[in-house]
Amino acid sequence: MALVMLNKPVALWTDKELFWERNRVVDCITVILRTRGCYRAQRDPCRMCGYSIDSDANVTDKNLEKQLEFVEEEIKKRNPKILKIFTSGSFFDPRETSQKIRKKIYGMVKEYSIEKLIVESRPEFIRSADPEVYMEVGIGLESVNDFVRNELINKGFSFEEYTEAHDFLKSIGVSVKAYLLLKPPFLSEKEAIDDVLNSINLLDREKLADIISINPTNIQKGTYVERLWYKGYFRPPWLWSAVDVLKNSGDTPVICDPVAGGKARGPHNCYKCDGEVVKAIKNFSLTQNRDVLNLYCDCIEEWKDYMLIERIARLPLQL
Amino acid sequence: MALVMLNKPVALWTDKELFWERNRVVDCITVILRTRGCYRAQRDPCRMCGYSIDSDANVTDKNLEKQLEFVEEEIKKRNPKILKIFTSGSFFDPRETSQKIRKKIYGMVKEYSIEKLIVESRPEFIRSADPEVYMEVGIGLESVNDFVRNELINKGFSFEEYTEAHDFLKSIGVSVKAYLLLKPPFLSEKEAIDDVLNSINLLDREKLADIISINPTNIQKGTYVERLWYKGYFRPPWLWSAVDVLKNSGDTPVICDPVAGGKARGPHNCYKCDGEVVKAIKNFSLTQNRDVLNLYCDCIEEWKDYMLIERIARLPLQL
Amino acid sequence: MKATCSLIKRDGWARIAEFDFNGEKFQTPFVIDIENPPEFIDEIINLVPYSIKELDPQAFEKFFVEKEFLIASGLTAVPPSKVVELLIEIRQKSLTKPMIATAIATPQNIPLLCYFGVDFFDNAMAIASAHKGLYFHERVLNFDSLDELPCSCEACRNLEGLELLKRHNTIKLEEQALLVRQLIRNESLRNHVEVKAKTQPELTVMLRIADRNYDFFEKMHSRFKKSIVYPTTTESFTRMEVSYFLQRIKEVYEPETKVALLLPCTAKKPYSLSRTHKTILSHLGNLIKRVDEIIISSPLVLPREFELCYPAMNYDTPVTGHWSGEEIEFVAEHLSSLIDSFDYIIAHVEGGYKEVVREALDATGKDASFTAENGVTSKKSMERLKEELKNVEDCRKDRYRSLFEHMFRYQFDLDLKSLTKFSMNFKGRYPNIFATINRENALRVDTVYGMLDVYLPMAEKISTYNVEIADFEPKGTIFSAGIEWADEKIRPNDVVIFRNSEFIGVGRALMSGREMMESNKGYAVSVKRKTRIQSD
Amino acid sequence: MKATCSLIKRDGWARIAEFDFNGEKFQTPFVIDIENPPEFIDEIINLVPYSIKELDPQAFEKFFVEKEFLIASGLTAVPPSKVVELLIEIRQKSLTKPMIATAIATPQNIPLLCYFGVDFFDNAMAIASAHKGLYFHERVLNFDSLDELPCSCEACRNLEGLELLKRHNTIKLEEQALLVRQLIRNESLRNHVEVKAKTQPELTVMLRIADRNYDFFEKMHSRFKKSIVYPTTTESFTRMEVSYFLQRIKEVYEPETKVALLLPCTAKKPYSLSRTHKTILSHLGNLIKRVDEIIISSPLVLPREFELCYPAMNYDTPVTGHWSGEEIEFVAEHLSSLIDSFDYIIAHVEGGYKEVVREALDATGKDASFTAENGVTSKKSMERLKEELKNVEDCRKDRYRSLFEHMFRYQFDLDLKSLTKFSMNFKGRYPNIFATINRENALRVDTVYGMLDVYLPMAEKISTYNVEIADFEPKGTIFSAGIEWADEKIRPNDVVIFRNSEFIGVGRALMSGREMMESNKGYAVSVKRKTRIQSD
Repeated sequence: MALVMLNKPVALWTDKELFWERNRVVDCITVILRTRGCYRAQRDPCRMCGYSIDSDANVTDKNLEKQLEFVEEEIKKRNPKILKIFTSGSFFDPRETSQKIRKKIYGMVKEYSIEKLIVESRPEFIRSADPEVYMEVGIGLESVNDFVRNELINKGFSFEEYTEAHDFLKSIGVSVKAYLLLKPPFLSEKEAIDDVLNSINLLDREKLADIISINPTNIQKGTYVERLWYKGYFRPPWLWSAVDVLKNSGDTPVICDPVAGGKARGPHNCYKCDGEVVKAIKNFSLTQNRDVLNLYCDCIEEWKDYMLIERIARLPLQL
Repeated sequence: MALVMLNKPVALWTDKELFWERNRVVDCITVILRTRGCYRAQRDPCRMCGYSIDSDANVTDKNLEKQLEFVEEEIKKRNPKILKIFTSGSFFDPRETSQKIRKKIYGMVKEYSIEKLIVESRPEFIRSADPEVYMEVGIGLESVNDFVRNELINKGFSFEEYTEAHDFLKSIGVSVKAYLLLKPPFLSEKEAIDDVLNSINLLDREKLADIISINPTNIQKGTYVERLWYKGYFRPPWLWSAVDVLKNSGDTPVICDPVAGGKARGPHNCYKCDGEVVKAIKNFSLTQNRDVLNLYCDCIEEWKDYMLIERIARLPLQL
Repeated sequence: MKATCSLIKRDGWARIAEFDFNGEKFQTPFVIDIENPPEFIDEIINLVPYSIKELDPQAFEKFFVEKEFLIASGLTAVPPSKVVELLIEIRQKSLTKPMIATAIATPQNIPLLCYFGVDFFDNAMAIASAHKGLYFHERVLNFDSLDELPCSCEACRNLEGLELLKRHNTIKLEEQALLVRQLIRNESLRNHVEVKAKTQPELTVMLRIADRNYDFFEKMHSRFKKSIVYPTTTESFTRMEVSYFLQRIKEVYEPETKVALLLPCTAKKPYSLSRTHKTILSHLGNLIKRVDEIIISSPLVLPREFELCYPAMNYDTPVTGHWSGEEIEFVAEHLSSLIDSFDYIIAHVEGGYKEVVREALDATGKDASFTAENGVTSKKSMERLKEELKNVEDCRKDRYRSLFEHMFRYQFDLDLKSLTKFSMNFKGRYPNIFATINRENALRVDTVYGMLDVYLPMAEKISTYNVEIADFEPKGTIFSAGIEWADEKIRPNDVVIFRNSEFIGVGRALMSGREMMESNKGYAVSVKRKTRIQSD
Repeated sequence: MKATCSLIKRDGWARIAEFDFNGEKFQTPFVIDIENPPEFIDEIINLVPYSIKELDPQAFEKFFVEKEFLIASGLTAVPPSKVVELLIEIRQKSLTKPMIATAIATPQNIPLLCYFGVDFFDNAMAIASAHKGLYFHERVLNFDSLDELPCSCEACRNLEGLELLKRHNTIKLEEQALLVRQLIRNESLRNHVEVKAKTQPELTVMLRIADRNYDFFEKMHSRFKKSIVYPTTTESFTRMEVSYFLQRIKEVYEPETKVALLLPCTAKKPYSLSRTHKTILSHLGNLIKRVDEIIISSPLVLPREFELCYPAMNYDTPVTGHWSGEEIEFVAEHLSSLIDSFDYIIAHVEGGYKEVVREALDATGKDASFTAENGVTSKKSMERLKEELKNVEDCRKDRYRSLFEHMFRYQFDLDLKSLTKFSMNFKGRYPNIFATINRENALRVDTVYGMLDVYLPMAEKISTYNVEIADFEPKGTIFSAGIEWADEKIRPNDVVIFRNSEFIGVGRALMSGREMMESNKGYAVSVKRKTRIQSD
């Protein structure tokens, strides 16, 4: 890999984002930094996670500084209210982003009057943050159910670890975003919906997240889930399942950005209505307005039956 | 064949018979004389006729006289009111029963005060009779339809020949019995019924017979019909068909003696009800009482459908 | 939830059984409606499909839990050969547990799956197909392309669109399951399986591979049946009815002479009552006793002694006059082992039969004289055959005795001669013949099943195919609960000898011997005759 | 009574046609209810059954009258081989007259009878069977032995006893007729016929004998179809789709080199897009142009040039890895004639394929080198193959050109090279490829039908498969009434060139050429494209 690649973020884009605390939609820059990546990715990865493809063991702080320069240029141009920094791993894992780099980022946020910094981390690394920066930390909880999270997904942390991290963050005024996985391997469509709703319910009831982000499983290269999918043992969830989850969520804001939505490797319905449904889901994520989810397509009937079928079949029927 | 056979009648039996002119049932002796047989039998036989088996080209008047001696003994013993003399051919064909033999028979009738002599003949031989003997001549008309009689049965005489013979016989005070064949080859069950009813109707309307005898086709050895039957192209008529015909006859007395009734080679129904139905047909033949024909068996439904089936199938369906 | 299984009727691994789940009863083969599932549905749901075993044995180990049901799931994701392997593996886990094949049933594959011992199905595939516009019928049709519906089921007459399709497809599954049930009752499922296997290449493959699993299918194979074998296809040659028979006659055949007479088969069964064989036999008179007769047919080839033995009495081959290369090869191979012990062969055959014989002679290095010309019953043929037999050493084979001895050995693996010490006589009109001892009936040829029926005086002498029952008076049917021990050799339909301290009797097995011991409910033996044991 | 026939769709001799009898219309295949017969019933009734001909030719002569219907009656009284003979004899009397097979229809035999061109049936057998307690289903069942009815038709749900049986049996016939109609529409009747023939030995015999009547079936054989061939049974080897193809490629194959490279088939079609062939082809690069490729499959074997030609694109064989003796023999025989003109053979095959090649080599006396080991795409195999090819004389076969030339010769019996004077170019992404002349499309591979589609500039040059039509502007469908003359070679589905004084165009034949001329009504040609003739 050429050095020059290590000096550029994996990706960077501008987007609209719900500033849920203020109930308005603002400009947001999302950056995916190329870091050394999640420490579990090589040894014992999560079954659906293919992010290791965006990381590189050779990344040094030097490289990251270069990447941040690139980000800074963009910030200057776009003047976002929100900055999202993702690392294909944990922001707080010093092996990925050192104390030094994190400080640099906090500095940038302050310098450019960015109102909110959003990062992601596994809970075991969450021990500190800059109290002067308004932050939101996303944690890949996936499910409140330890069996689902650890046996099916292979996440490797307990719900208790999550709640401890959550409580710590709240104690220092940091918001917590919980990621939930819609359709881990081996759960059928309906079981997956139920699992997510169960998670939402608990998080909502116990106020264990400020915002919840639903991730419908998509088929990432080189993952276990991809093998399942290739051999006919997995179908990404229906978009209707995401809609169903969003419709039945609680008071906690719930957002969802269906990666690869409407594609074979992403959550999809019949491919005819997918565009519209993805748009509605995104719209809901910005507005939290349930009305936008009142959608219909003939394939909704198929989805309903699909839930029955996959329950007993334990795999998608390919016809 | 041993000479002794030529000196005995083929068969002789005593029976009850309807003396229709007097409306009573009387004793009757039936004799089948072994003669040279019907002149058509060898050359160009009727398709259902197997009587040639009972005739012999070597029979002489001497033999016939011996046969009549045998008959005479029986008459002495039984003292019948009616004598039936059958020849497996034509009584009036001099090649079968010469003038001399016939005279001998007339003499016997007179001598033993037999009240009625019944004989059979093809019409072309009917030219004379003994005015002192009360006679009934049976003619194998088979059908009033020339096509049926000549094309299907191969009888070889026209309806006109029949009516001429009839008129002659009536003119000399002889009664005429018309034989009708129920189910010639190639007619389906229903067509056969219709043909017989059509014949009865005409004979009745035009008063062209004193009595009608229905002969349901039976499978006789060595016949064309036997070949058809063996290869699956013919089924003897149902007894229900005979019943149907009898029920729908006119004023002219109609009798029927179903030869081999209830057997595979004779008219039959389902073999379960056959005994009862044959009995009823015989009973009707003696009494002309239609009430005895009110019979039922499950197979009557099958017979009704069989008529539809054979109409289109042109052969019986073997299952 | 506990399931109890009562066997009602078997045809190989396929069975009609009544399963009781906490009081709710289901007769198999049964199709579960997933839109309206029975309470036991949870017993069928597992986290991972069984077939994940292939892709990820660890996930299987971890997440697949054995339940009250034997669950054959995920079969659509693996190739046909693997499906066969998994079905056999799963079915062998238990003789009594209900087995389900999930999300796979179509009207085409239900018969074959039942043949492997699957009891339960669901309508998942039927519903999924409905959503794809597929209309189940003898072939799968495209609903949108149908001008008229070739079906008069209630769905097709009363419903529309998707509801019609879902219901119709489900009905077609249920009909097929009911049809299979009927064919199990008739002991004729295999004929239907062979036909349905022709509808799809994958099913053909599955059936062909299935037939390589002799040991599995033999365990439940009825050696004697009341049904007819229709060998209309290649797979008919490898079906158990044929394989077992050809294998078994080789094991028990003991010719008495040194010369084999080969004769062609006839459409009429038994062969010896056919016009052809009657002509030949009556022409030869006592000469026939100098040789051992072997009848060549396709796919069967058998010594005369077995002509009343299932399925020799019970098959109907399509005859075009042309023998295919495969037929010739197959029959010749089996003929070869039958003629191996003979010194000389007289082959009274023509046409394709002759080719079979030639190939068998090549394989065995034997000599033969061919005696038929212009028809096996032509004057010339008959004369040549007679001449040939006159040159053979005299011998006085007793036809009935030999037949009973062979059928007895075939059936019970015992030597009738030594058991009866040569005291047997024979009576009856062929093929309904009896063996008697001291004027009492001992054995009878049961021409319906193509086997020997046993009378009580003989029963006592038979040490194999025995069943020990608890101490009760057996009547009508003996249930498996009453069985203490059963010979593992017993297969459904076998004649068995049952005993307890008071009674001895003869019955027809309705299960395999192992099954009699393993199952707690269900019909095990149907009693034919019995008597109180004489205490001396 | 006069019947007029309008053809709607053919699949071989089987057809959907609309018959009009004095205004009453019937679409075939149609089952007449004899309890409620149509008015034309008298046209079906004859005094004697047709088959009496065998027993008594005179009676037949005298009493059998030709009517509006072709009447195949009395078939139940003659053996299967005779039934085939009579059906073919009767069907050939007229292409347009309706044909009925009386008193024989069962759900089992309807497909096969339609395959012979029978249009009408009746329910005589259904009713007779009902009276014998026989219940029609995929197998004929004994009504009294049924615990539950495996059917949900209106009769089974609403009637009882005899009425139920009669109605149910009739419904099963009607369903089968409707199913056949659908399969005709799908051009896939034969698959179904092969399956149903397996239900009864007599039907198997009939089908086997039918296949010996190549000339009869060829007259209506669609050379190109949109349906898939499933060769699941022995009879699949003798079906027209296979026989015609194997015969035809021999007639038109013109290899360009002296070396044949034999390759195994693949499940994916066309073969060259399979992983295996792609690997081999890309590995060999231009070397492949030095040889002519021949692909070995079962039951097909074909030069690469025909891999897009029906049914090479449209078959799905059951693959167990085991080749039967018959398969090897069959394929080897056809391979032999294909390799006959080559000097040398390179056989890049293993397993059963190798046996096929060995047998073909034996038959032709040719030499071959076998290059495959441990898989045809193993490193060793590929290297050996490459080495072998390097020794072959250089040559530059143009794959597309050769393919178009062969398919054109196969389809039109004309030499594309001389017709186009070498002016052709090629474009498109395989298999959707085009031949162009002066940058205009001339030909296109129609992968649905496995044939060449023709564009107007090319149409003018094609002198075979022509149809002359009356002077009207052809639109949508040309009816047979509008046809003045048609090439007798034309078969249903053929691409035809139609012309009149003003127009020329390309269409798809829906009838045979002879039929176009003989029939007065019905769909004859479906217009694909047309143009006004340029008057110069």
